[in-house]
Amino acid sequence: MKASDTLINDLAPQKFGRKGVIWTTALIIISIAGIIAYIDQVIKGQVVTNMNDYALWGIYISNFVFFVATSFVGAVTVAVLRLTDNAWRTPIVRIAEIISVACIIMAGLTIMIDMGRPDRLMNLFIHGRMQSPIIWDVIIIPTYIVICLLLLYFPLLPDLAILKKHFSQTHPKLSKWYGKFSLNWTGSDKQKKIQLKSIHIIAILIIPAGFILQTVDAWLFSTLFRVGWDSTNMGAYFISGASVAGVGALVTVVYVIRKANKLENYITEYHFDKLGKFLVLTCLIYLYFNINEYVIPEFTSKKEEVTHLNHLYSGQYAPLFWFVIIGGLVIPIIVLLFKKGRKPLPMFYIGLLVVVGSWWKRFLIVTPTLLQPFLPIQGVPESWHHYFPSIHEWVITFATLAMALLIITFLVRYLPIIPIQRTADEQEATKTNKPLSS
Amino acid sequence: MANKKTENGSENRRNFLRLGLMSSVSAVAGASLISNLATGEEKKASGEKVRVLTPDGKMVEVDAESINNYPEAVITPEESRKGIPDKKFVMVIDLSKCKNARKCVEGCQKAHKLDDHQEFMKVQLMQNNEEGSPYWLPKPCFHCDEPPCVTVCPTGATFKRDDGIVLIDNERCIGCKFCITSCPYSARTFNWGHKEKFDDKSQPYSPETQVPAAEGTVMKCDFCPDMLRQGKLPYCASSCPMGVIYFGDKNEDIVTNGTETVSFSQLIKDRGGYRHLEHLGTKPNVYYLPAVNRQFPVERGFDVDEEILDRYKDVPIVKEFKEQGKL
Amino acid sequence: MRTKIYTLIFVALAFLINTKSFAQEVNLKNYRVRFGLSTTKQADNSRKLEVSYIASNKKDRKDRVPIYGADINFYNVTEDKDILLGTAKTDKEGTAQLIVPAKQAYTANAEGYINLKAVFDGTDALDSEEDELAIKDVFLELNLKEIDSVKTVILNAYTLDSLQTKIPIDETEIVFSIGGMISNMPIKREFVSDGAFKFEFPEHISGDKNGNVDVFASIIDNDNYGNVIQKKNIDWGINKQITHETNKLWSEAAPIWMYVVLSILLIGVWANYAYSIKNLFDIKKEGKELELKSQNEN
Amino acid sequence: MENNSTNNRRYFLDNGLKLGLAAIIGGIGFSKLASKLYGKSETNSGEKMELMTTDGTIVEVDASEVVEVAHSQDHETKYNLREGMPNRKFVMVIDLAKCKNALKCQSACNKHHYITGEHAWLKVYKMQEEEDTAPYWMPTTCMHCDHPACVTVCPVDATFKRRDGLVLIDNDRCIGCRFCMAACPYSTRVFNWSEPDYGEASEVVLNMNMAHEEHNSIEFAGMPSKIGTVDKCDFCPHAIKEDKLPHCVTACPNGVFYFGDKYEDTVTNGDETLRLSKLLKEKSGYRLMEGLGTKPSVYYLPPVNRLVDFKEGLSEYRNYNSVEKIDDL
Amino acid sequence: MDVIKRKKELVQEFSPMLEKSTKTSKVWIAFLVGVILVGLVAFVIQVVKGHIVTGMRDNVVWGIYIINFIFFVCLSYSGAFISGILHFFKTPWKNSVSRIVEIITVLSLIIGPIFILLCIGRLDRLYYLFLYPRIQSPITWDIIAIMTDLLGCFIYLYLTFIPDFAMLRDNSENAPKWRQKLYKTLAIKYYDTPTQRETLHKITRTMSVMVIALAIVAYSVLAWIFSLTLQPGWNSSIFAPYFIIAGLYSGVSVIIIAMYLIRKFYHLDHYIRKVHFMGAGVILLIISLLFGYFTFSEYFSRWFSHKIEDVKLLDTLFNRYFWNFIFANYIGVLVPVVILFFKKFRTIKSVTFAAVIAILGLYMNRYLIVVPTLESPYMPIQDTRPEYIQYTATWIEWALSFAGIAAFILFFILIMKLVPIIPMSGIIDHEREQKRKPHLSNNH
Repeated sequence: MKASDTLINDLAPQKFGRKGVIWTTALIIISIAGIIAYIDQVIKGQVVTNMNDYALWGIYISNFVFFVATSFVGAVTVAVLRLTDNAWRTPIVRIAEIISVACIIMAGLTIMIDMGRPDRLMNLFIHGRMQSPIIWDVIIIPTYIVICLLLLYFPLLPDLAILKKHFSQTHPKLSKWYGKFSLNWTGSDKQKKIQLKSIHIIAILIIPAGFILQTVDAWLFSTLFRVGWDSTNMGAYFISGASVAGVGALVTVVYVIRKANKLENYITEYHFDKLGKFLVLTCLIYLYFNINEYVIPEFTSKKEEVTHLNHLYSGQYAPLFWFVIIGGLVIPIIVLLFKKGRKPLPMFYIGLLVVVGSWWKRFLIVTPTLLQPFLPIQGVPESWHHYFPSIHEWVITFATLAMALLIITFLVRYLPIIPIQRTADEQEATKTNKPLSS
Repeated sequence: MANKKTENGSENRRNFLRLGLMSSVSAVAGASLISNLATGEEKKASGEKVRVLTPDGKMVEVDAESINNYPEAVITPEESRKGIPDKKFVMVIDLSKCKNARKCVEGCQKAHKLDDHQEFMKVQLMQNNEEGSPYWLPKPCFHCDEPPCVTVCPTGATFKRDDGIVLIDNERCIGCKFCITSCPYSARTFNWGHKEKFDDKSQPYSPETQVPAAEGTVMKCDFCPDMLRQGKLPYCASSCPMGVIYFGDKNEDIVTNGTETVSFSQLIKDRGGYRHLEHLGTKPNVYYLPAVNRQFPVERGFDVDEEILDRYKDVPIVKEFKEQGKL
Repeated sequence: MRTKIYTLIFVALAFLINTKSFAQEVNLKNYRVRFGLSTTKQADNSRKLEVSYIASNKKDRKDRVPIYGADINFYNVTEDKDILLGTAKTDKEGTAQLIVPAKQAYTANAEGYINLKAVFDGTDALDSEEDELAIKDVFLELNLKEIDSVKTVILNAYTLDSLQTKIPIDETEIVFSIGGMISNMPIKREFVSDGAFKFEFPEHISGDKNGNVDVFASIIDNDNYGNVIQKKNIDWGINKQITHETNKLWSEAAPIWMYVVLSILLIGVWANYAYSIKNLFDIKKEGKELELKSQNEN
Repeated sequence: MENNSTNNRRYFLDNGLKLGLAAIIGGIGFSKLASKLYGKSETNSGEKMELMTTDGTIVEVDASEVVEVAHSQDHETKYNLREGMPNRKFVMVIDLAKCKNALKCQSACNKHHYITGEHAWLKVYKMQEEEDTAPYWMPTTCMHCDHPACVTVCPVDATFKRRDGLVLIDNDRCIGCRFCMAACPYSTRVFNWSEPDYGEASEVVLNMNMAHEEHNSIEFAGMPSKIGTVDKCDFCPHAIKEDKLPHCVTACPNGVFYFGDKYEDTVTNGDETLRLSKLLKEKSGYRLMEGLGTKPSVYYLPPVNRLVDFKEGLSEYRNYNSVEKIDDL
Repeated sequence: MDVIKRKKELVQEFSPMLEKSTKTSKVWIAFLVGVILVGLVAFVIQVVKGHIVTGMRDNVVWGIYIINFIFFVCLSYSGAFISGILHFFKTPWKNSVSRIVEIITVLSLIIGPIFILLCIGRLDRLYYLFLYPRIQSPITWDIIAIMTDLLGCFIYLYLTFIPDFAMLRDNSENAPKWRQKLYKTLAIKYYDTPTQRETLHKITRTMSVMVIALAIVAYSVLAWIFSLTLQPGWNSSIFAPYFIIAGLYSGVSVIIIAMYLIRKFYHLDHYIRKVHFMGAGVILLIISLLFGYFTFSEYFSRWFSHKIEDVKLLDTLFNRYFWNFIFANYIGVLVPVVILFFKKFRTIKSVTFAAVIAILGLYMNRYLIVVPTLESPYMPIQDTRPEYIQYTATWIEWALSFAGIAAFILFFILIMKLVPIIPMSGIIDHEREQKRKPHLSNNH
């Protein structure tokens, strides 16, 4: 019993320290700034952005694609690790689920920022056309949000019950909320059975849902004629890219939470090692898709493709492109292939690098293609030949990122970030040397 | 007037002379021909016969090669890989003049000793869209500046020369057919089976003539470099009765169809020249002039063999014509 | 060596032809024979005499048979005698050509006409043929000058009378053209009067790689002058940089990066193979030692 | 342009539409009235104008009143706006041999559609496929494709294809996702990044609003333009309906644009009326980017034996010309 | 010692399989040799008469030879891939399948390239590939990749065979002389000492990684032969991963079929157990889903963007090849998915059935990738000769194809006569492991 007490003490949500408060406040401030900027944008129109008739999608869409991609981590880690019954997943899965939830919610919100007429949102439902990939997106994103929430929620039930008990003395109010959310969880066999079955179903469901989400997202681009988008590869490319972004984000967040909540005993170097291997695998696959995506048009050298690729390889996007490829993929692969590179701190930096690289990668998918239309760009202001986001766009984008972090922070604050019940069970199991059934 | 004119249409002769005079190189080539004849050296046989009248009044059929001699015999394989120095050959095909007379196809087939069905030059009936007007498209090899066929060849059997011509060395071709699949213009053909004429070794093989062909190798239009070396037009251009095919050197900026010689750039500019499937980025060296104000209605082109006509049965306009009873 | 082989081939072929070729009895009455002489004064002042000797079927216009191997004699006809200029045989197209060198002096008649004659002496089967031509010897002076930085083509055309005074020619069509590989491109056609003409050289004429162009001035098939060609070479063309691309995917040498990638891949893989095989030998070595040891023990 | 062609131009569809439109509009007289009205209202307002009433008397009325009358006789409901005019299929033929970048088409289009901002609907491109082919001027309108990629991807059916060939935008429904812009390979669509700046020209705005009330906004694409929505060339259905040619066609001094009905097989540039099929056949008409399979309704005639030298257009060519503000029109 | 005794036991257990030949197997071998002979006759005809005897013509210049080539080579790569993974990750049930996989790998890598040779017009000039190599050509890449891969697979296969050869050498006193000698040479004095075992283990492991990497490269190069051309159906950046998945699909299916047949004819129920079929079934399910996904992506984006060339291709596919298309891309994917998805349906027989369907579907899929694309080029085919418009394989091509399959099976049987199909060393290793960590046993 003693062991489980320390366990609960260690893992129960704690109040933030000073750093935590500063962090939260900063996020809130950035978010508010973003909201103000957005209101300004609604009033003045998107003229406050630097988008134009050629670069008609800017970092809003890139950011949206990034969020969608990152949210894939839920599907990847949760489902794949859960179904393959990997023992090391326990302390990591919930963080992944939280990231997924935060990102997919923010993805749903950011896409609205890009809408010219957010007031007509309802038209999507009133006049929705099944033929349009956007409607597919409209359908799949809420679905995915719900699945993500459920996948987060179901395994939480036992923990919430524990927390209700745990906080019943110190924070009765909190305890009451936990109680409400725990749905009278007692841990009876019947409840357990239902819970396990539900988790299993959701875990299976989230894989196709995640795949469809990424694919639909890819089809937003690949169903169009534009050079650089019109590629049969896009769906698989996005899926592999999403795994990289998601796992990268996961590594980063895990490191921060481990540090902040002092969970070194639960999230050990062993976990980082495994995560590192996982990340390097995803990176390798993504690199492979990248090679295919760029080498084939380069080799067949169709006229428009060549111009487009030259822009990326040696034109104005070259620094960014090579940063994304080398910094976002090659360096992580090299570092993570070594055992020393899979220690927590280097992993954190690599994770950060991967996330930043992934973000810019989305920018490179969206913008250069738009600036390379079939008919030449003529008769428009010089500034329309290029695109770089305006202050408004940056503020709003950062605010969305801050909001995503805020959601994560909020969930970390109020939820046990490492499943208490399961950890306890596992400890029990290793003691008695019995295999644990999922 | 002291000079006497022969009766035969002076117009004809005038044209003939004009051309002769316009040509600087051919005069030299002609001279060499004479000398060859006089010495009677370097004679080879081939299947082709020419009918002449001897001074003793006999009509004699002699082997063409025995009284004709191409200088390609002295072209070394290295030279044939390099090309004619400082040239860049282009062809311009005026679609408004083509009436599917198929003389280019026949001329080409005869010169390259091709079978009836093996065509380096194909005349295709094209219709870009349902409303678009149908037109006859003579289609040689495009001798692209970014030739996908050359890129994929594993042995360098097909190669691009400095003068822009893409040739095949059938002594090096291993017959993997990759070049055929990579050519977006379907310009290449394959020697599927064995034929007797492949054994005729009387003429030494050169990539510039592609004669004799070899079984299991790839062939295609070659812009007739053997003729170019003599300063003459490729066979398709010289045999076209309508003057559809202009040929020349892009560096010189001069193209000719045999009867008129014009500036290449001016012709392209005035007549809206374009290249086929430009967006593939292959950069062909064959330009087309759109079929604007065409000289013959497209129906005139159906005045060919029933069998050839049958090729175009899938083109929508042919079906339409058939319904209207025009065919 | 080569010629030897060719002679051999020729001998063999001559035999073949003899057996294969066959004489065909034709009724020559159905054929009308055309025998025509023309002359061209070439740029180096040599004169080309050409005879076209073709029999064509009276009924079938397409049936034209050139007379091959007929001996044609070319004469300069003077009042008293015919001076033989040379002899040539007709080729398979039925043309016989004779190039008379520039130094050949012709005798002209009082009006300044040179009378030229081509004669085929005739055989048992073919009648003798003869064609005569009277032309004046024209001199084309082609000058290419930049006048006030305008590239100008200047032409003077004249004949010489017996006193060697220049008499400008009149109302004669002169064609100016640019030399081309296959055929020359006309740039100007003009009826020249008073024997002189000048015009501005057109822009955008490409030359060879050094920008040199051949400019031709020619009189074509004129009743009085026959054919006359004059040419000058000048660097008025656009100096084109002819570049040949290397290290492209289609060129002989591959792009450098391709060599690099391939070598890295191959070296990496094959090194590993070598390493594995080396280790196999190590295993074998150890096993051998083991065997030796056990043998020794036994 | 020459006066004698005005009638011709305005009533180009007369023959074809006799049965259809004559019945709809209720007499040629009224159509004349409406067209005159329209012609006037854009240039001046508050002015008296002469009109012939249905009983044959000439009256002088204020322009604004006339609009009221026209409005009361709403004839736009006579055909379904989303279905299009019955038994029509509109096509345009652009003769590149005639274009010299005079840009009259563009300014007329800007003027009549009250286009402001940076990107005109109709653009004249300086084109050259590659080094060795000749440069030429290429006016582009919306291609009104028969396989419109933009319509396929619209999530809310704001842009739609009518049976008469027109691809239009309902800017009351557009949510501004710009997916259609990304989908269009011809870069023909523009976005209202900010509230359209019509300037101080209140009269213009007034007219526009009246016109908007008079006609359905779908027919009057972009009148008024709305912030955060997409606009593009609409083939001027408001004009077609009244037997008139689109503004670019009438404005072109060289007769570059031919407009007409494919079923009728006639096109006209105002001066000459030709058989569409014959024109395309003789002049070897083609469509832009045929390989994409979009099947445009706009045909181009290649720039062969040009009437005007390419260079003449260079004097008008600017890298960028802001669309004139309404005030300046 | 315990281990030595166990080794003896194992050799005794497997030796009947190696030595005895039943009547059925003799008939079977005779039949296979017969098929191969027919193939040889066909080959001679083709060499004498030229490619005119095949159904290939100027438009469809690549026929079922190339399809067989892709099929076998993909099979081989996937074998390499799978066995590399089995070794590298020390998968528990590698013992039962790893040798099957390795044999498949090497055999199909030998037979596959033969088909490309059949497709080459001038076999006599094959050495030109080395005389005048152009490394820009994907064919050159492919040749390099295949040769490298072949050698790598040979080395790798040999490495895994060594301990077994050693065991056979030590325990085959009764075997014929040539056999003893063969085993002795092949065992290269391997005595299973700890250092030897260590070295062998180390190089086997690096080779397994190398083989995985090579397989991926070789797959991509193979796919690039198609996707680096401009042909509408081929020029697609998805091809390389698509080929990998397709290869794995065929690989796993062939392994399942081989497992089934071997289990049936050699009565190896003890080693190849139901659990292996179930595992392979789940893997096949996942791969079939992925394969379905890639196929869908490939055709969907073509269909959605309806470019003219793509539409032409899809028209061909949906008209002339309608049933082939349905079979290849619907039945060939969906039937295995349905069978394998539900636990109830997963029996040994049904898993094998699913594998058979998958193989057939995949072969048809390859056919549809190669032939219809060549039948709908950019320039319309305007020809009157039907054989130039449409491709139909002639009996020569079929005879050679079946000869290839027969050769594959025959060699498989012959190899099985040489070494036991279940790696004995693996069993020993496994038992050794078990002793050390007994609790792990109940998992497998």
